[in-house]
Amino acid sequence: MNYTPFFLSLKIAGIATVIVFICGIVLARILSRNKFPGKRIVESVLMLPLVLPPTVVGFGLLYVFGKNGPIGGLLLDLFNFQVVFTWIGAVIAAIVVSFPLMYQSAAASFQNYDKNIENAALTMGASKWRVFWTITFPLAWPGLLAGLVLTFARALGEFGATLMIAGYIPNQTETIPLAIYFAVESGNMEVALFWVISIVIVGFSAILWLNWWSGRNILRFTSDN
Amino acid sequence: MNYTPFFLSLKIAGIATVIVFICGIVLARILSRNKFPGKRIVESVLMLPLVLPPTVVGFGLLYVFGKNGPIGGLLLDLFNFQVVFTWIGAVIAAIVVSFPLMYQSAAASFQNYDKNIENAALTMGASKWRVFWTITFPLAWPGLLAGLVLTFARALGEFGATLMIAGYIPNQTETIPLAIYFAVESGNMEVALFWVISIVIVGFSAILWLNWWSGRNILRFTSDN
Amino acid sequence: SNQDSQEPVNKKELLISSAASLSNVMTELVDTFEEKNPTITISLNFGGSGKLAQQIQQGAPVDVFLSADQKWMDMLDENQLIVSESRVEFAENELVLVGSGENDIKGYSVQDIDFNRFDQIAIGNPDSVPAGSYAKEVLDSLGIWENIQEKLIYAKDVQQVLTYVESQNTDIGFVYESDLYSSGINKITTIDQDWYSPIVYPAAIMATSNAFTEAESFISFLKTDQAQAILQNHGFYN
Amino acid sequence: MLSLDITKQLESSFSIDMKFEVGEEIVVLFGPSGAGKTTVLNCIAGLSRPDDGSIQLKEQVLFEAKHKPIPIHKRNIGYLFQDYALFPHMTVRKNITYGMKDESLMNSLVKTVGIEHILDSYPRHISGGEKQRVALVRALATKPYLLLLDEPFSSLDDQTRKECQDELLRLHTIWKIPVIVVTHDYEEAIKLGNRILKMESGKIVNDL
Amino acid sequence: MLSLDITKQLESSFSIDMKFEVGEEIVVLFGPSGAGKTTVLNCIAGLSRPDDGSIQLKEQVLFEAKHKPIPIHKRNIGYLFQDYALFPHMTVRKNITYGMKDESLMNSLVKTVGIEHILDSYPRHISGGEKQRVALVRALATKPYLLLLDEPFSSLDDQTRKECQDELLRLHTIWKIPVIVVTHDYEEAIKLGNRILKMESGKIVNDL
Ligand SMILES: Nc1ncnc2c1ncn2[C@@H]1O[C@H](COP(=O)(O)OP(=O)(O)OP(=O)(O)O)[C@@H](O)[C@H]1O
Ligand SMILES: Nc1ncnc2c1ncn2[C@@H]1O[C@H](COP(=O)(O)OP(=O)(O)OP(=O)(O)O)[C@@H](O)[C@H]1O
Ligand code: MOO
Ligand SMILES: [Mg+2]
Ligand SMILES: [Mg+2]
Repeated sequence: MNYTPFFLSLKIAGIATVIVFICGIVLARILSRNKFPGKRIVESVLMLPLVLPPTVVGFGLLYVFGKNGPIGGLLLDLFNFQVVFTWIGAVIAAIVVSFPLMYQSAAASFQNYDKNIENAALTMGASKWRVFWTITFPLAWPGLLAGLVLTFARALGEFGATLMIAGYIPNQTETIPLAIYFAVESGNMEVALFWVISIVIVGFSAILWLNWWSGRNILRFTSDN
Repeated sequence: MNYTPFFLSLKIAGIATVIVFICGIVLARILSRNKFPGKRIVESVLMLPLVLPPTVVGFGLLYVFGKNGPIGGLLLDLFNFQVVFTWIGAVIAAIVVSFPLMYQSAAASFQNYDKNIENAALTMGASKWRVFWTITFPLAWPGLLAGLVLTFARALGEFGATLMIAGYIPNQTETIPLAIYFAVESGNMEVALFWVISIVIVGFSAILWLNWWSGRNILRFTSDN
Repeated sequence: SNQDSQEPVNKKELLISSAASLSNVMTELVDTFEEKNPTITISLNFGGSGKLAQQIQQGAPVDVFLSADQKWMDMLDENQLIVSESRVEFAENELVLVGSGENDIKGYSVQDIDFNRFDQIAIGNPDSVPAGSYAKEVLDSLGIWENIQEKLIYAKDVQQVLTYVESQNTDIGFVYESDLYSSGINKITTIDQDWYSPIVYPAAIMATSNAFTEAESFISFLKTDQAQAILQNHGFYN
Repeated sequence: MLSLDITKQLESSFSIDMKFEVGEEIVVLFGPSGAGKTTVLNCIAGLSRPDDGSIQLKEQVLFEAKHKPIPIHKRNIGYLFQDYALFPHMTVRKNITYGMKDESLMNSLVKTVGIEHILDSYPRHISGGEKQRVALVRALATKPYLLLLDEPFSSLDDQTRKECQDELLRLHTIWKIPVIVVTHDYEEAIKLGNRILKMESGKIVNDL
Repeated sequence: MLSLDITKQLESSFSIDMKFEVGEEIVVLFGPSGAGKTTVLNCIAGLSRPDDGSIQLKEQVLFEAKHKPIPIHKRNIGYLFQDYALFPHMTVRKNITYGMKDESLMNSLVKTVGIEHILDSYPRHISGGEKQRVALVRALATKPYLLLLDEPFSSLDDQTRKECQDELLRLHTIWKIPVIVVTHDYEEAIKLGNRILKMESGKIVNDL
């Protein structure tokens, strides 16, 4: 048995989650602060990857990041770097499909708290940056955690778009979902089951750990009892 | 051009969203109120359909709801009703894959508000039911709305599990994502584009309407300004 | 320090996109080929033939494409993405009818089977799955295509047909002979080749490949007796 | 009539141990910050659970050790919370009418305490003293069997405070229900209270 | 020294129109509920924006019409909010040390106002008067150039209140900074205030 998919999946989902978590929060924060016409439209565009079947998203990514695509062409010209068929492509796929989950959760969690508490921190001389990290962020945490969990789970389970842009190349772009697909495809049900159980264990452990860590470090200050 | 996928998708996503919205809220509420050992494990199990590739979820559903499956067999014996290869199967697929999104959002939004406000309503003679609808629900709304949007978008875009349990039967189980997939697969790019644009319009309109409706009817009471 | 490496210095990489239905046999073919050509390392990319063709169209750095069907190879050919002269047909397959559970029609000829007795029949989507279009040909030739429309369940690939039949959600399904080698499924009958056009697997070198010689040697390897024997072992006959 | 005899251990060293009765009178709970006044009111309203003892209102046993207590919403108690606990998503008007049983009360109450001009504002947009008066009207509007007022006039200026006090006294003569008022203002205690219970560290030290 | 001259239209009919100076003294803002006292403090702290006029602290112009105001966190103002605005996710100790510039202040302050025993509690688990004292210590701990206290002692019993008042007076003689105190208690106004500004409907009606 080759364990590459295990580490590859963790790496790809991990990197994608970190990027989505940060960008999702930043974007939600910016959009929640500024009101401009068409804001709702921008927000709806961000939901697009959730509405389309992942294969179609992958197809779109292939066009954008492919050799002749606007971004793919640029990357090739500038850095001689090709995204298609690399694990970077898988990271991009995971980012795109899980972004809406983080964005929605973050936007909701920044909406519902007492702004006066932030003001109190400001009067005490805390910079906006410090206020965000010490007040806004912990008070929004339950929603952010929900987004984090959804993002990681979605990134880990991503299959359709990944297959399209990263291809299924054993040892190079073979994440667990692709390994499951391939095992089923070649009639190898034991291997498929092995990988299904693996991904469930990875997902569970990560989510349990996130919940536990958050309960220990953050939630006990904000929620009742 | 046959417009069945349009109405079928709306029907399936709509029904699934309503069911998931209600069940997700009820379950999140119950679990948020009761602390028991293994609660975190139950919560993690609920995330399962998000971690697994939809095709695998569909595979599981096929075995559970199939003609010889534990539930499918029972339904067939008792009511002579077959789930597999019907639009009901598509509804089940949509429910299962979008449930985690609603559950996480709802659980987070029930965590973060002042419990004393509920107490005040209780002292004023309001029943638990009334307190929930008039206090808890509107105060948790931003998070619930996020869950609602995610659920609808995910249900609308569901493809892998649907294809597995509902099969692809033109006019009967052909949702928009299925139509897109097969159009792309058979190289029929104009048809694919038509359906991509359709699903985007449906998704956008629904999300915009939800946001607008909520801003008008609920959010303006709870958020600043 | 030892400057001399054990490995040949100029190890060439070859990326082959192969139809998913060839996955089992390809692993074995590649092993054999690499043994015989130690200077070449092969990476395999699997997927539906259509997906693979679209990846190539978008500039995926593929050297060799093995398709399950002529249609996509033709499309690449028209777009001048393959080296036309390198195109060969290296394998053939047969269509079979599989069923769930015990069947009293085992071994029947396809024209003797009464398809009306089945509730549901799984076939690949004829528009996108090669196995499905061959199945459609058969049912068309039998003159029953129109009559059994409401019994048909379209699948996105052969694997899904197998899943439906194995889980007994459909009574029968149309798949390839080679698919039986990787599943314990119950074959009813092999369908006589007269009922559908030949199922052939084309291979070609990509126009953008910069490992042309290595690609060429792989394609000629496919036609060797050794490779053909392996293909036959997996149900592809030639 | 309310009769109460409870003990409750507080996390912070001392424990509450109170026994008193309130007839159709106004009783003032008077004592230093942190003495346990709010906790006692919470026990009566059902928001806190005593460790032992019993609480009885009219014929109804609200709480008795080892029995299932009467649920909060069936106790028919008007409670002005120390931190108001107004519903942030409802206008002042909706806050008041939420638990209102007698529509006719509303107009006169609102006028007397001087909050007519903010009936359509949200709690976030009114001043501290206005919030306190809304909370007062909201507690009164339920026409309760028992009234609990936790520092009801602390944010009011003398004039407004006097008007509110007089209104409370007026309603009390009409309703004849037990009322418990927590205050730190001795003058107020004397003016309002038929009796003053002085408490310290959870115990009654003086029943005036 | 603080000098202020602002106008601000309130949604509710009247408008604020104030002009006064505060030297190194304690000025009491005294007036009925809803007169605009909190709004004035908010303008000084930068949480509300006047429509016109200017606010100046020492040499620094905090606000001037048509100019970008100094951001809140650079104003160096200690502000006790009427509703405390404690950080719910931090212990009392962390609330106090959050903006603290002088560590040595903490211990003596905490002891004087009597909140040592709750330093490790969360705001949700302390009494109303305790919250108020935490908010007071938190505002003082920043060692500000200007102190704004919005009804700082309204929830305290006489004894505790006296101790807190005395501590404020003591610190003021050491720090010599402008202090504005809002209160409804006339005795308190007289005890604390070097000057009392009586305001009504947004205007100063009497400068005692
Ligand atoms: N939820 C809680 N959990 C733990 N301890 C609490 C809680 N609420 C209050 N306490 C503590 O119990 C004691 C009594 O609190 P209580 O609120 O009853 O006082 P109080 O008499 O109302 O004071 P104040 O006049 O300041 O409002 C205080 O020492 C307080 O710190
Ligand atoms: N955020 C707001 N938006 C609109 N109006 C407000 C807002 N805050 C206060 N007001 C109104 O402005 C007026 C002055 O309010 P302010 O809070 O300054 O009064 P105050 O003097 O502090 O009263 P109190 O003693 O009751 O706290 C009141 O009529 C109030 O209803
Ligand atoms: O081998 Mo295929 O391209 O899945 O029919
Ligand atoms: Mg209290
Ligand atoms: Mg005020």
